[in-house]
Amino acid sequence: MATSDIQVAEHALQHHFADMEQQQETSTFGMWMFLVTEIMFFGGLFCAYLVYRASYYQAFVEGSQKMNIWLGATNTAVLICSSLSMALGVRAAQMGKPKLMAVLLLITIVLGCGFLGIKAVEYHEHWVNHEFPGPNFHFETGDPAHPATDPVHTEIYFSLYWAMTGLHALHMVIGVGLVTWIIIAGLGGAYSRAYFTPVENVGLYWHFVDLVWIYLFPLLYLISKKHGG
Amino acid sequence: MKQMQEEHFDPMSHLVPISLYVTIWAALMVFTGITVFAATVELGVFNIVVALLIATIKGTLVVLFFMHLRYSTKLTMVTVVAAIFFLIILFSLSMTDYLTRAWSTSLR
Amino acid sequence: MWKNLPLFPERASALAWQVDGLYFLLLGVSAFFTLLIFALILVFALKYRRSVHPHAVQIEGSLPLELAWTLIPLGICMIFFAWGSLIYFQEARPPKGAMEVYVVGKQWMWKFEHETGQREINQLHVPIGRDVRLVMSSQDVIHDFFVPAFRVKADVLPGRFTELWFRPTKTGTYHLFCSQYCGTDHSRMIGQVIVMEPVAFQAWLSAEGATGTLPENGQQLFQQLGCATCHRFDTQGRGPNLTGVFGKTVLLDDGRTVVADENYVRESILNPGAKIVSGFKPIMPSFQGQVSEESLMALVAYIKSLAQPQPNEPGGNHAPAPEKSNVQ
Amino acid sequence: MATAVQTVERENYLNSDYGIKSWLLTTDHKRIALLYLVSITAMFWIGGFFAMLIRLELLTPAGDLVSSDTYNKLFTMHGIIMVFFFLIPSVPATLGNFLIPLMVGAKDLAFPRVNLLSWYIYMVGAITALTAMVMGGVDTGWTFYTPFSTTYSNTHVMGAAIGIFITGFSSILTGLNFIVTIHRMRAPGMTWRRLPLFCWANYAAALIMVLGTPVVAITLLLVALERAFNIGIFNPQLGGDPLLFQHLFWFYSHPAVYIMILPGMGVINEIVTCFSRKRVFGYEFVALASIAIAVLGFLVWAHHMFVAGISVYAALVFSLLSYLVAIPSAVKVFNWTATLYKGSIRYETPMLYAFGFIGLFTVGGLTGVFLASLGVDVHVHDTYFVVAHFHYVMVGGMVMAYMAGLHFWWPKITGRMYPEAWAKLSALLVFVGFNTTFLPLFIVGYMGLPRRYHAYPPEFQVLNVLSTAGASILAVGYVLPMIYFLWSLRYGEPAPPNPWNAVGLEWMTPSPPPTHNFDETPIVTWEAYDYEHQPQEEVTVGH
Repeated sequence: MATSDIQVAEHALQHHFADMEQQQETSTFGMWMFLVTEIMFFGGLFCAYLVYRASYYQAFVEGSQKMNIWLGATNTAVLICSSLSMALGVRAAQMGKPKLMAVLLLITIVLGCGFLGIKAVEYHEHWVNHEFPGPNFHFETGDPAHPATDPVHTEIYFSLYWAMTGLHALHMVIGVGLVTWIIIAGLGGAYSRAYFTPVENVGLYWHFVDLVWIYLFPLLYLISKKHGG
Repeated sequence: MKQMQEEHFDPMSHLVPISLYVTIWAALMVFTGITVFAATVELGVFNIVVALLIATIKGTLVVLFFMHLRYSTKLTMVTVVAAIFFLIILFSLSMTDYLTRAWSTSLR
Repeated sequence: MWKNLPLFPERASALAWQVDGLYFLLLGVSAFFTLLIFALILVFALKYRRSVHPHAVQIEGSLPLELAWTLIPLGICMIFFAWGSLIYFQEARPPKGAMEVYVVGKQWMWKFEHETGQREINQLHVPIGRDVRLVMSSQDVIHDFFVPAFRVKADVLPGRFTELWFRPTKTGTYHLFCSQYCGTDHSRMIGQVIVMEPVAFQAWLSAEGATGTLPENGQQLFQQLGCATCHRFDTQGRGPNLTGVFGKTVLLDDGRTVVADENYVRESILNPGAKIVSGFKPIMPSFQGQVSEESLMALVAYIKSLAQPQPNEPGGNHAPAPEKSNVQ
Repeated sequence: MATAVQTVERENYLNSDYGIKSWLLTTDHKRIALLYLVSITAMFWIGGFFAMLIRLELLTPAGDLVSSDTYNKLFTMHGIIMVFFFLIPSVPATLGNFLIPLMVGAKDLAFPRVNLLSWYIYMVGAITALTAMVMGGVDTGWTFYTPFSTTYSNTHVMGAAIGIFITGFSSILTGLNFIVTIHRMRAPGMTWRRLPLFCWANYAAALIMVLGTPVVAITLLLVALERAFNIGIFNPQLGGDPLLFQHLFWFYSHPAVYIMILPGMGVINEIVTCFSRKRVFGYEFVALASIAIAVLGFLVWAHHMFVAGISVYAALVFSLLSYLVAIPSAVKVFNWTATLYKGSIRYETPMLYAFGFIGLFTVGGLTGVFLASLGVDVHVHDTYFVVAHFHYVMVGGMVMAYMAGLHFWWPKITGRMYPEAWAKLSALLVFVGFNTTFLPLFIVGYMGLPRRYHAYPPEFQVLNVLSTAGASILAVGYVLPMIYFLWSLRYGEPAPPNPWNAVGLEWMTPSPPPTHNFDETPIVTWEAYDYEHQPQEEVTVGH
């Protein structure tokens, strides 16, 4: 280990930890605990989705058939790619290569913004179609042969759709901010082979946000594609 | 054995080879393709089963490899399992109400 | 003295004794354990006080004791559980043939309508000894129908019917409370349940008078709202024939089945597309916002009357015999 | 040692640094604990003031002191402040924050800056909620039941909901910090089996904070969104189900009562063992009972909904599970009582409070069994019986334990002794006042008076007057400690490091402890509550 590494590490060791190992394991464990709270946070929304889908099946089917499955799939792919570049970025930090890390994390940011952009396109589409819950909500299946059977509960589908994807998008925005911070700190020499915990934790966060989308995508877009038509 | 010791002392121990990351990434992309394709085929109740099964496989891959759970301490693993456990409690006990409400209507 | 300071609620329903019985058991067991703990604390605190017992004797614990005070309370609790559940199941299952009263809760009053058409506000007259089933819904927020003397209580929800039943066993006037907080005048959303001798109750009914029974009013609405153009009493209608449907299991379009109870009828009026009967098209318009809670109840009562074994009694001439209608 | 304390002012966490900045930017868990202590004490008095107004209003049946709208706001704000801003942070954020690092032999919590952040979040949440109250108040009840809260109430529901939402994150961060600290920061030799039960109890409470709070946070966020955008996830007029709100709300808010009571139970373990000079009876069972309560507590929430229109079968399941959570609580009570057996008991103030706790918690817990019982719950649900029950657990249990803990660790926290005679008097007043206030309410409740009633039928008046009389005694019982604690800061006798001759790492530090807690990391070689090997006498400080 290079001496500069050790200096960075000593600088980063907080007074109440015995050594770097304890500090690193502690913060990673803390990050996991935080992700547990995030799981429960999204869990409340997933629970609402589950309950209402079980109760108003047909309305949810009609609502989800308005989703643009191709944009959704593209976004899934974009997020998976961003997770790869994030994982590689953390790896670069582990190896003590801040410049490589910065490049990889920059790719992550670009992909993350790409995701948000595509999401914005979808949001815009729903917005102009009056598929935003509230007083202006109006729902048509788009197929005159099959008029909307239960628009009241389709509105609930859209309420949950906006709440779940909106909360997810908010997490993405926060994630982009965090990764930016990591890049700046990393280029400033904050991390080394001996100390890269913040990089690792932001990575965990990013992958978690990816994970949420991995479930949102099938639940909101896919599972009713071929039903009830 | 040597690796075990290193894992304890060196933070670089879970330096996962790039090839593994790329493999996981490829698997995730393939599964995404499969799940989108499966959604366009009429499978009845199996549409949802397939979609959630694939999502769970993808999620597991992300957690195990991208998030390094496979190389983490037992404590971290227990933490993840506990979160899933309480999530299932939230879902299942809520559903005991919604799924059995229809049983208890009194008939005239 | 006790008249001015009552310490126990009156008991005026068939179920009240059961609830009180369990309550007394709970009270007895609780009193026993409370006194036991208090006595033990007191005795130990005095007997082993520092001045007379300067050196503590260290005791690690005792597995048999731990098991005892885990398993014994568990066993006692299971008795409570079984008894409490039995009572709850009786409360949840109104007996057949109960007299029905429709209840609407709104901020901040109770509105009642008897099957025979009499309407009341904040007062409910019922005969002694007869099972009474309330079908309740709320026009705004959640309310709760609570008669302490009957030991019954049920939330009254907007958007859905809930039910509650009791059999009064003692004449008198009893408190009716709203016990789910519902806004400004929550504490004034109170009323009386008046239990009368059957003869007196009949006299009250006829003195009160009514413009048509509830099913009759419902039938009128059924015509006015145009329901009858599609829901005809033959197999030619664009909507299902509703004769004899109430209480039966209905096969839906998507293969599921549903029991046609009060809530199903309600949902079918307000949100017809949600559960389409097999073989019919989702063409019925929603009546959301067009029918009041009271009208809904009249319609439900009418549709219910179409399934009664004695035809011509409420509905008049064109309710045919129910048996024939099941052909389709 | 004892003389050294009096003569040389040793450097400690209080005098190591001065100035407002040294407090507002501190990362020392002990200073943050004091910040919390000041904040939650303020909230306690605001909530208590509302409580007094409620009791005064209920003196007469007519509802003539305040208008019904005002009354509705009073009990709502009393509930919100006491539950979210006093009871939930009380023991964990003050005593837990102060003591857990000391008890496990650490220099600080795992994340000191997160700890400070959690206090700031708490303050932002509290100020948001208080602003909503000053602007005109909230009248939904602390439970925010929909559709009243989403559609019908025209008070400041948004402000209050957002205040609670924000404070939720402070609770989450505190819980997270405790869990990580107890897992990762224990001193060498401090195994799980040697861990003080106070830490076990706070660990269990922290589990609930981390797992439950996010759910109520998202639920209240949805309520706020419903009000803002007129959407209907919980509004039946727009197709939603109000019962889903209740499910999600109680998924957190039932376990939340265990967040409140578990740390209180932890305090009682420390005090009962110390003043009977005994190790706790059945250490493993008490420790595991804490975890069992935390886990089982998540399985019982719908017992708040037995008359709400849920499925009969779901009610059955939840009733059965509710009985199960009563068992570990009973185990704890029996174990504390057994700990007294053949002890060597001293009646110091903390011990008096602890006796009070055990007794009142027993009553509160047993009346909880009434509520788990379906048939009886239908009658007493939403009546004063429920009010009496949860005040027995929350005030009779939790606040008693909090007072016990404050007295017990006051010498450690401040380095001063409190006046023992006054403290004993206040303990007595609290016990008597509390029972006079809430015992009559059980009777009122079984007679059928619903809760949240501004006016009530006249036959309930006598018992209500009795209750209000009790409340005034209770108020005196709470004002007294406030006065003598403040007095003791200046005039109290300097406290020795270990005034109670207790075991536990926190007593091995000077009073008050130095900023870094331990000069060198302690190595633990003894069991928890090892009073057998603790020298017996030479402890007559303070009286």
